[in-house]
Amino acid sequence: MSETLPHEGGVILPGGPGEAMSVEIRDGGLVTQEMNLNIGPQHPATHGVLRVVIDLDGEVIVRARPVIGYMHRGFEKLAEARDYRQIIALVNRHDWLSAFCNELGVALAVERLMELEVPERAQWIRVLMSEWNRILNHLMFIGSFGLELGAITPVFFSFREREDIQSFLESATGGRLHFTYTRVGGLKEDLPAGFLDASRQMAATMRSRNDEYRQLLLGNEIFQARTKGVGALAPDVAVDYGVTGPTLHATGVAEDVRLSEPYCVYDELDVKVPVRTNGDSYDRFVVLLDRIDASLDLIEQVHEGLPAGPVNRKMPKTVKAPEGATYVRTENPLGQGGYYLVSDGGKTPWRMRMRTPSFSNIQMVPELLEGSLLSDMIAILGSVYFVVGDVDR
Amino acid sequence: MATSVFALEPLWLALLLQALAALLLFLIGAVVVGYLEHKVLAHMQDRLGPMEAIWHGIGQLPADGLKFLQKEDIIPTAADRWVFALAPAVAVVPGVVVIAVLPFGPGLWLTDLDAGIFFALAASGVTVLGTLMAGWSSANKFSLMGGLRGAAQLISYELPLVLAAAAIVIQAGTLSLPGIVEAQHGFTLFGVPMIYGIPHIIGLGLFFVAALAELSRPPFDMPIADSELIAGHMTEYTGMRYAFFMLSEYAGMVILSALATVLFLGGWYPWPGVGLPEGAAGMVLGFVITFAKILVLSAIMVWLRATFPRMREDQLQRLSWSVLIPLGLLNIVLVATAKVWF
Amino acid sequence: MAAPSLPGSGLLKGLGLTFKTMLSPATTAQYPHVKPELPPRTRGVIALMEENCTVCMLCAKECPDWCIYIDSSKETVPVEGGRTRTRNVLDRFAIDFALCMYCGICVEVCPFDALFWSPEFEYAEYDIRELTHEKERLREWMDTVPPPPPLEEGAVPPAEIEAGIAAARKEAEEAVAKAKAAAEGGGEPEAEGPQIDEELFARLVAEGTPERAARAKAKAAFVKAQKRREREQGGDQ
Amino acid sequence: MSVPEVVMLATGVVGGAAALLVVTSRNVVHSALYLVVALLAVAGVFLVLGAEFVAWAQVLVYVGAVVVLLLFGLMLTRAPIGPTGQGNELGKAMPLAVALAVFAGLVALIVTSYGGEVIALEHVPPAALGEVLYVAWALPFMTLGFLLTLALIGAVVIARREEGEGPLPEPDPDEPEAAEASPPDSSSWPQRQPEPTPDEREVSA
Amino acid sequence: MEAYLTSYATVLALTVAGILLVALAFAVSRLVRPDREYGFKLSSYECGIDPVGTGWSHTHIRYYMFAFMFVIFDVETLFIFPWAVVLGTSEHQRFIFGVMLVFLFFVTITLPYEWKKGVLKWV
Repeated sequence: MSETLPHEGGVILPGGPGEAMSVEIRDGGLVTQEMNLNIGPQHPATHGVLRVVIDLDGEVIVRARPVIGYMHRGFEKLAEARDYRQIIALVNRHDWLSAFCNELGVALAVERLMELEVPERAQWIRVLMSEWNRILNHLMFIGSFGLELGAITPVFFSFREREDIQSFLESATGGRLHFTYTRVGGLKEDLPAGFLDASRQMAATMRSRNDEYRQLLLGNEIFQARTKGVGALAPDVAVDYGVTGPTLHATGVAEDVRLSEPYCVYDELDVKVPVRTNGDSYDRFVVLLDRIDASLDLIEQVHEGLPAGPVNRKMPKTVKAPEGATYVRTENPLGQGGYYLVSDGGKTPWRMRMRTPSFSNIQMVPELLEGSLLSDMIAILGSVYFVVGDVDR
Repeated sequence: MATSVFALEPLWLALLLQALAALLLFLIGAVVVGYLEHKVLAHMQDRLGPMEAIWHGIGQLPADGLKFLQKEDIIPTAADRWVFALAPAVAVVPGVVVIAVLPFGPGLWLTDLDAGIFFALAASGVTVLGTLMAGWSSANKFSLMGGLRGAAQLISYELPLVLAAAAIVIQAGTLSLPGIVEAQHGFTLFGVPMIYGIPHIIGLGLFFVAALAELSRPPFDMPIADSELIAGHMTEYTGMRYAFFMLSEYAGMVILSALATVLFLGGWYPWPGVGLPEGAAGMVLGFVITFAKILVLSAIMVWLRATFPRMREDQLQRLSWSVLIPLGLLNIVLVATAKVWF
Repeated sequence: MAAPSLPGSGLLKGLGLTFKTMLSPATTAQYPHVKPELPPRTRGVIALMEENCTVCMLCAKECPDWCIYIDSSKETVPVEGGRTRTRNVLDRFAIDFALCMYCGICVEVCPFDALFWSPEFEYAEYDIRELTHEKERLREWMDTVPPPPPLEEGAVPPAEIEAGIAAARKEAEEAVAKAKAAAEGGGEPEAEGPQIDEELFARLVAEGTPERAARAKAKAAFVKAQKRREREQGGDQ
Repeated sequence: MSVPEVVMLATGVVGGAAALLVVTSRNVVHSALYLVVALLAVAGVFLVLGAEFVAWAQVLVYVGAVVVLLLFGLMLTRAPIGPTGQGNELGKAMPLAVALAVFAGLVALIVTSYGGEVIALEHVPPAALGEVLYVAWALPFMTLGFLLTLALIGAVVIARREEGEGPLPEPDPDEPEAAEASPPDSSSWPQRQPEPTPDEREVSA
Repeated sequence: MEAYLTSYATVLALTVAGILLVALAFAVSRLVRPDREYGFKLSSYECGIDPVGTGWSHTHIRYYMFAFMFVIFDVETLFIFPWAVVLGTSEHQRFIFGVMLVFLFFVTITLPYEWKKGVLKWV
């Protein structure tokens, strides 16, 4: 490695603003200065307020450091002053794209502490909602990934679908984004009449629409040129960093909580985990599309198997988790969510700690960024799926 | 050489009329193409686009213009004031000047230069200076990179553009744009009247791709790549100055589409061999036909924007230097061979 | 993936899709011109059934944002032939929708069905202070509260609600019959009728409130309503 | 004075003034931009003289390409962009002398060649140019092609040497970083600040 | 010459018109627009962070080779135009075709050479 000696070995031109005026001569050639650039916190590519400080050499990224915390809202601390119902209304907000899955994680943790058996029907509906939420989430990333690569149409298409899905989810939950539908011991209320029909119809539509995304982006030669081989993540690196979800599945590791540690009724369902092997941006994107199909399969299985019955257990007015600790893992759309709940027997948790997939995914990003192009940074950041709220919590 | 309708006496009156006509064409062309982009893009994305301004959003762009007029003009402290302020003008003025040679119908051109097409290409190439000036003077890293990318794109795509045009010049034997249209009118391929675009399909493709790159239109919009460089060289611009950059982009679409129309699509004639009526009717018809062709080409540009992701700068350069430029040179040799021996 | 295809065919497929989309009608909803139809469960705005509120403060206590403001005062009610009782009078009930996070906990915890969700959403203001809706405004939203939707096939409504609905229906029928009888008899129904708020009573019973408590509460509500009627009449004079 | 003469004079004055600014401007990029003006003025002169094609060639090649090349060079070589301080006194005299000598030489050349002869302006269409260029001047033209080839190969050789073989040197963590941010509202250039360590920088950034 | 000058008078008029358009728009805008420049509004944009270093930091552009090549190819294409005009009509048609072929050969031969040398890479 050569030394950069701007003052001893370099020529300082007269009267300039410091170093910017010097010409370095290194190894007999001219050397240019690295540009230090902030991507974010307010940058169109970082959907959220993530900041990546990069050092650029021309258009090549030499160093990249994600700076997080711009969206830290102290959810874990807030949870210590909230009862479980309030926590459920709270946790669907840090990862606003996986609202239902987050609620579910908390509810499962409390239920496990209380050793509560949730009615069968509620469990099936929970799966249904989780999978729809997963599709909602993936649609968002499909759209935004296209947008980041400069294709402006996919985002409108995916939002069209998102709106349709949200509309019928709203008829059941009352919310379009923050569903707040889970309760400890079941669900808020049962599905309204016509919901299953709408769900069936949407599942069919969604299948054909998923093919449209493939047609619009996947086969596109420019898209392939932009993503194939870009930001390839090795499986061991991914596992070392704790990367989960579609980002991990694209590297060939099929770890999925729905299979390895089934919750709700996932063990009764045929869960398919789409896996690709290259771990590059392209594969991460393909995995996303394939996961939508896999989720639709699950949704159709729920349509078939949804049992009749109540969706709620009679619960005491104030839910109190007994003293103890538990850790629940769920397969959230972005990866594994972990909910570590410590209770001292009161109506609020003594401590609640969340393991969020986005945090683990984002810490791996410098590994991919360094040495790649500025344009590839966009392809990488867009395909390492994260939600900034989920990173910062 | 056909005469222009603007060949009036006295000269100052002719010049005044010409200047007014050019400005009108420039503004109306840009606004119409801008509206086209709004609407076509919207419908391709399953939405409606502007709907509120007057009827179906037809007044949206003039309204935007009025809004821009009232916007504060901010010049960042760090910027190089004069260069920053002048850059939009440098981007716009070449666009107005190029209109001088564009034929919009029989006799409907401002002037007929002997070096017509060459002039148009040279003058439109000056636009990049505006990009570079804006990029450098903003004293912003994103702008600088955008400006550099813009310049890089220009240097790689000016060549295919010029080479494609040169092939047509060989075919037509003249540099004058009305001359090319007339030559094309008499062109036959195996006895069938034909627009140049069909035998010169390679040239048409080259010209169109290079025009997209020259205009920084998707999929070659790296200089203003919003997800990477915010808005490239325009990042620091506000109000009227920003509006001028947008104007120059839309006007650039009109101009390059008009050039493609003249070079490859038979100009104001509906089809070579099919004439137009004499006099005013022919002029109006010719204008409508020319403008329709321009709009179709612009709509195709929008269509590409709606469909394709952005390429990467190195991919663009590779495409240009390893595919387009050799292809352009080959095209020249082929056309010249055909011209000399057939 | 798929079989090797011609170079550029992917580009053309994409172009085909966008072109097809252009020809099909757009999905855009022209919002201010065309209002959306929102499902009954939509959490749009919170409506207050003031008559039902007993100032128990549960909603204010449970609200994660503390955006519900309740002021109340004690009022002594002289009871004929007994000692005077004190009861709570709602002086102020306000929800600051600028703070509210629309979680719906207040609606859920309300034991007396005083709070409801309405799908109305067009209440944006230029001044953030205007977003604090006082009880009058909250009461007005009550008119927009839709009935709850029927449930999906296979759903089991909670037993207490089933029972409550049946009881309420019975009560209502009885009330109608009684009113009819009173009308036929030419008597004064108001004087003869039980001095309780029938509707509230029915609902409370439906909710599983013990009948005695429900009767008491319904009676209180009735008295309060009567008081208010008197006050209004007094105001007119 | 006829109109072409007026235009000629005007372009000459503009071009001369711009040329002067090119060498006196303290900002290199400003110099480059003044050079554009000067080159455009030269194109204007060509136009007035009837050399239509040469004029637009001037615009296409010089304004389009040379300036781009120049700006690239500026950014690449890390030469001072932005206002420089005092120039080198010795560095002023030498170029001035050279410029004056060249100017004198050119004037002498033109005067001795054409001295007093009045040449009627004539429009040379590109076709006429072509007839002469590719027939009478065919050999010089082909030699030019060869020359251009040599220029490119020379550029390649230089580029290869500058690029160096092998991969880029790894960035050194101890490498001094760029000077700290100048506050955007400060009108004067900040003085050089002590080198911040990477940690400090992160905090301050 | 007269017609030639008249036609360029148009070009000159349009240049003036273009400049006037810009000037007029700015003049009108100046009359109606607010002018409250202060503080952060005037700072350079760097994603909401105070800019690090100056915006004029120098980037390593490895692609200046392209600029070299562009200049040379630009000169080359320049010579194609007069040739293209006369090719169809010249008496020495085949001769000038051959001349250009030699010229093109010389210039184009560098392209594969550079490709082989690997200097045509963007980064």
